[in-house]
Amino acid sequence: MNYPFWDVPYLSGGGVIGLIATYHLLIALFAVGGGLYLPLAERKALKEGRDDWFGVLKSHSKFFLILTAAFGTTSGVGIWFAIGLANPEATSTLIHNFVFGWAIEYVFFIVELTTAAIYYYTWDKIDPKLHLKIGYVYAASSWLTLVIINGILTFMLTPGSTWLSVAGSGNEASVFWYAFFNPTYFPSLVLRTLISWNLAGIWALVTASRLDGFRHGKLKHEIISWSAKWLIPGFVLVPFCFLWYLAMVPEAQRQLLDLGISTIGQGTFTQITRSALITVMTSATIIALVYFVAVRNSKSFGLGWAISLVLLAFAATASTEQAREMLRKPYVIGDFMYSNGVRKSEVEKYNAEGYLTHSSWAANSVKGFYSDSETIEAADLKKGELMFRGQCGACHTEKGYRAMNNLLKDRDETAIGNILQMLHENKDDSPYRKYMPPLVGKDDEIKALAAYLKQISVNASK
Amino acid sequence: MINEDAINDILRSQDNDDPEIDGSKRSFLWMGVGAIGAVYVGAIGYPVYKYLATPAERAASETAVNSATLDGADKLPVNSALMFKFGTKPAMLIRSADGNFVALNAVCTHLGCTVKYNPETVRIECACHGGVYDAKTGSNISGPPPKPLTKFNVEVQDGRVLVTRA
Amino acid sequence: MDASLLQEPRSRTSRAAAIYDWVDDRLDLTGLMAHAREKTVPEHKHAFWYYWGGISLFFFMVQVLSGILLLVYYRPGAEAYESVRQITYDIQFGWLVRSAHSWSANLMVFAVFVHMFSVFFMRAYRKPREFGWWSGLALLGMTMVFGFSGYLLPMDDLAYFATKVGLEIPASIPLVGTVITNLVRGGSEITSTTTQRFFALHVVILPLLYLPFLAFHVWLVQKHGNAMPPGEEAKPVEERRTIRFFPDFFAKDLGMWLLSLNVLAILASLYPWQLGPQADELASAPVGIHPEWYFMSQFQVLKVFGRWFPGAFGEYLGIVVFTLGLVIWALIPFIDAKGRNGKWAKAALYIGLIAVFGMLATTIWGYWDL
Amino acid sequence: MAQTKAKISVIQIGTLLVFVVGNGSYLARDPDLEDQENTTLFQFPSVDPIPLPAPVWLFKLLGDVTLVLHFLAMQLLVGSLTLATVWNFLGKKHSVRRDGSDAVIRKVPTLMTYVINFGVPPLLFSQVLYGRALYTSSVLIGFYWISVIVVLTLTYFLLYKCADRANSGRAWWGYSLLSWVGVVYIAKIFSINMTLMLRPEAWQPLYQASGGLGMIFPTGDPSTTPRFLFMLAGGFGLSGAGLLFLSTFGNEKPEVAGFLRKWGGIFAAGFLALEMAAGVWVYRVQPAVVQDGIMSGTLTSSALWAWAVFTVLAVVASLIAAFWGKTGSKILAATAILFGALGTAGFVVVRDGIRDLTLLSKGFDVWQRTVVSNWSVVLLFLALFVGGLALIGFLLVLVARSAKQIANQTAVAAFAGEADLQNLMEEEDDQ
Repeated sequence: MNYPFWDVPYLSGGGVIGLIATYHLLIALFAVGGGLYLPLAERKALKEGRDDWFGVLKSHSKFFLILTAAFGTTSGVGIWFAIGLANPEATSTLIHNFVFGWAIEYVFFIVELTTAAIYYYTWDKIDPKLHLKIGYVYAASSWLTLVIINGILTFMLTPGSTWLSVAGSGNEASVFWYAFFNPTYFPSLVLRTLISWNLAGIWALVTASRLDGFRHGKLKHEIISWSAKWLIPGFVLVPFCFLWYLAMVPEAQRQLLDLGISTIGQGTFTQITRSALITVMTSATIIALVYFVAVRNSKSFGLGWAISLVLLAFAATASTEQAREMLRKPYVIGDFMYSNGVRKSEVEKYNAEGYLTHSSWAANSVKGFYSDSETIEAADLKKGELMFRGQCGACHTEKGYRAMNNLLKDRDETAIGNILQMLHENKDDSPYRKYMPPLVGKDDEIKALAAYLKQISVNASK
Repeated sequence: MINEDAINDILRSQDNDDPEIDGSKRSFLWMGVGAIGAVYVGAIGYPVYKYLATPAERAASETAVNSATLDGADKLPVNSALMFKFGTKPAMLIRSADGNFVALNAVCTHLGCTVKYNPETVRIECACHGGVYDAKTGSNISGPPPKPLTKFNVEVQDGRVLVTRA
Repeated sequence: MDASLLQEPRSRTSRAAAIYDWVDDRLDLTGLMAHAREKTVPEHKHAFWYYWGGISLFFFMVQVLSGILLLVYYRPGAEAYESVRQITYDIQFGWLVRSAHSWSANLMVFAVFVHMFSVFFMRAYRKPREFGWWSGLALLGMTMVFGFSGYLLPMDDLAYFATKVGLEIPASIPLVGTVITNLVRGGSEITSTTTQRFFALHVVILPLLYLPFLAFHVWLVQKHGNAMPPGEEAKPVEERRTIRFFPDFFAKDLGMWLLSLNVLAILASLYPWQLGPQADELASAPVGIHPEWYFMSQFQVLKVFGRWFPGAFGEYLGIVVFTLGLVIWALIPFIDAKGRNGKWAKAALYIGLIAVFGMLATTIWGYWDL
Repeated sequence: MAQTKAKISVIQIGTLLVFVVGNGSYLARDPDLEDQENTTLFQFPSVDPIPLPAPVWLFKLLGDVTLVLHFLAMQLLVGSLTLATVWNFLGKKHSVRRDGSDAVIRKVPTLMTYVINFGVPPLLFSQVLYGRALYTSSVLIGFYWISVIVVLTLTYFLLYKCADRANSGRAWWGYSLLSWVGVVYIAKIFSINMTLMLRPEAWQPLYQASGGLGMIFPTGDPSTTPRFLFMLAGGFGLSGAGLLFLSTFGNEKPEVAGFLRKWGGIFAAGFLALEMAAGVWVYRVQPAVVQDGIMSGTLTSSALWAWAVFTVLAVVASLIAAFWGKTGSKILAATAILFGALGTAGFVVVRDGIRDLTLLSKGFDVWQRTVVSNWSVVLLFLALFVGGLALIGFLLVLVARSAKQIANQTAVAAFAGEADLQNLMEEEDDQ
């Protein structure tokens, strides 16, 4: 608890990240795929001399510019804000490692945004060939932003043995490229590129659906068919790339997938299985709808269907990202930092010397509790609350997302104490070990946490 | 800009029987349709299969192993427990204060956590949701467990303990 | 093998063609296909509402299939709760099957209501579609009884108490209410006998009644085709737009089914249906116990009438008001018949609006009032 | 805790009084009091164990350079949005005002793009150097901090909406007013966060009071308001210079250009002068340690002078550019904006000094960091940075050249006009 904890009721800080990230991804990957879609479509139109295509493309590029600039850029910054709020410790680690990675991404980003603006504002105003070239520069720079950010994202799941071997020694910077091109880097890059093409096709259908198919049937059908082709590479290759990706994930993490199937019961254990089910089903539905409803029925393909496709893509993206996040459990940075910001290397120190005493924040607060509060019990509750915020709050809320009041319903203090003890000992056969960090701290801190959790569960059963 | 012929053109091109769709394209499309269908069959069929097959799988795994031999377990101190694997599942051998041996399945009947013996209370407890069982009979005393722990037969031999399915 | 088939520029293999011919000779698939291709469906801005009947049908099919799966492990009577507990916690993916069944039930009721109101406002009850309207109403009634009887089967505390308060609705029918309710309940209290009865009702009696009505309803739709809303009908024929039933509308209809399946999968897997503690008739009822949302409107009406007019009279009045409403609703094809003047059409419109907003308002009020 | 609150509000009232009276001393300046607060109330969070991958000075240099660009874009945005909104509102029967506002608003979405773009690196480098302070203060006002994103998105979208309406000749001041509110809100939140990060003594009570979500604003900082006003005044001033630039370099009709020129000059001169006053206020509310540090440091003191001199020069240049001669002079307009920009550069350096000195007085020395440089990555970044800018420049030149050629031709056969598509889309809406 090096930093104060951002306590978002019902949703949790992680939930805020998840929402922003999914929404961002849907647009950002569109920016990457759509970046290639536009110049390739323009090239086709130029080659075939299709005036009517230009009208549609121009309208699409406007939609594209506004969507990627006003909603994509800001939500990207939003993820960054949100991770800084919800998990400052991990964000700090990432930034110290990758600050120049981000700086490089930023260069591509500037080129990307500038060319996007030029591309839209110079339709009809410059030589079409030059215009097309600008489009290609845009496509390249937007893909390069993905090339960079992918390194940082995949690092969190698989930092790789080289980086882990120097982690904590102060020489992390010397292995920058190992951390960057980590084991899951390439499968993830290919996967994301394929998905970006899919999204380019889906978003293009939104523009196409606005055309009146009864009057401009040929144009509409052509545009829809051409856009639908953007889904083919992803459709064919994603399953294989996904297996490749999984092969690169450490065995311990892969077991989490199995956990969802072998352990029965609702709620806690089966999240990855459920996410996978949704991803597979929504993806298949997208393909089926694009072919049977959009391509085969282009004439009457309307905005409602197009939006349904985008929503399905949203569901697929959200559940994939959720699965990826779950796969990282119990870490936020694989094998280095637990999801609550406790470094793996610090566990023993905290257990021996206390968790709260090592947070400059809490150390002062706790002293204050015991001098200000009327009873020791009241002070314990406050101390327990700090423990809860620091160690549980990253994934649990009191009521709401993974709510303690639901999980602890009808438990007495002994039962709660037993669970906490099991989390604290974190033995090899503990069923929680695979996805929950060890509970760290001295006995009095853990007792205070139990008292606080007991209070929550009592409040819950009222 | 767009005339009647063009629309007819489209209508025709949307038709399945249009010769314009050549053989390889058509077979690609059919492959696609087949793949989507396979995905649906898998996403729905797998859970349904698992659902229906549960009792069979249980029976198979339960009958697969009928005994376990624990070398040296006859020296187990009183009021303590030894965890062991009975087939693939955890089980526990408890020696009570009066020196008697009891062997029980160690999987909580509530949600499947591994239970543990608490020598202070002389009870078996599940840390996950606070279930409590009697250490001698395995019967569920308090908390959420709906059923008692399965009890095994115990045979103490010289230098080892033999646990068999009751 | 037919030589002429080989010359066709189709990629269909000759063996498949031979099988097709064999079936075709006996079932006249080609004729059926030709009929399907000739049939058209109107295309206009209200065409979205055409899909809701199909969506209801889809959820019904999910109900049948997931219901059969649950039957494999469910044991009515004294062991009801234990068997549902096993399904939810013990059997692999049992939670998913049960969750799909429960969610799909709710979605089906929702879809049926949307279908009914969209049919109403498109005036699709007018000649010649009166029987479609009445059979639809019968199906709606049975759907709700399906929901009511199914809700009790797990016998957890919510099911128990919700059924208990839900049975107050039939019990308040004048004169015969108590007798009927006791008969349905199998006694004056809900016991394992009640689950046994509800089970028989839910899986045998209702399906037997439901299926003929459903077949009749679907046959009528095929016979009369999709009704056009009056605004569309007023247009000259050459301005009306249509798409072919097969394959165009058919593909979109299937697309809607797929979408419905996805919505169901997302809900069922992300929000698994919960199982409460076992019903205990001695325990005090949970605070704010109420029947399922689709009975909330009736429940609330009875409740407020009981409040305004104490004693049995209030309940009688509530029942009378409700029955009257239902009768008017069923007689709407006579009130707003084809060929009558606009005044009657307007009256029907108001009736529809009162029904929609009345139900919404009393439902919201009901939840507010818990 | 109640005591602290009381003290904070005393400080607040005190500072206001002090400013009015104008003798520049304020309560919290007592060094003993500060020391006491540091040791008893708060320590900074511990530093991240991973060392810096490049020297501190490099981060500072990159951060400040991009911050100057960010401030320029941001100030241009704030000012031109305000002016354009007012003119558009008043422009119902006044076509010159209306055209002038249209000319300005069309540029604003692009400006916003660069406000965000140039805002990212300074914040990134600040997190590297000042994360201990910055993460903490951000979490403490977490709700407002994340709300910036929502407001920014809507603001940005509304700006596009305005430009769109301007292109089709419709009024848009309602939309731009909303986005103006958004812009000012964001500016305010940034002011609050950037000053809160310098006040560890205020963190503890704030956290206790807010309960974790961060929905309570800190009070009692004497520098938040002057800093906010300073940026706002500077924004109007610099935008004035921007309008001067637009009036001579843009392709507007003569009467529109004249209108932009006149008002641009007045705004530049007036508000840059106000900025100087606000700057003095900002300086005066600094504690003595910080004031002394700025004056004794070579870099900070010369930057302070540079800011003052260039701002005065910008005021003079703007006035001349606005009123001297019948048509505007390109050189004068460019000079005005250049001086304005140099002034901005000056105050960015002073601002950096204020931050370091304040933190130092509370026990956080930004220069004391372990550095293990990885020059290969740094050099790659620098090479790409230069290459990227060069590429953009090259493209802009090509585009300008081609645009001129095309404009000379009468028709462009290969492209369908916007009108065609509008037809396509509207036909559908009709049915």
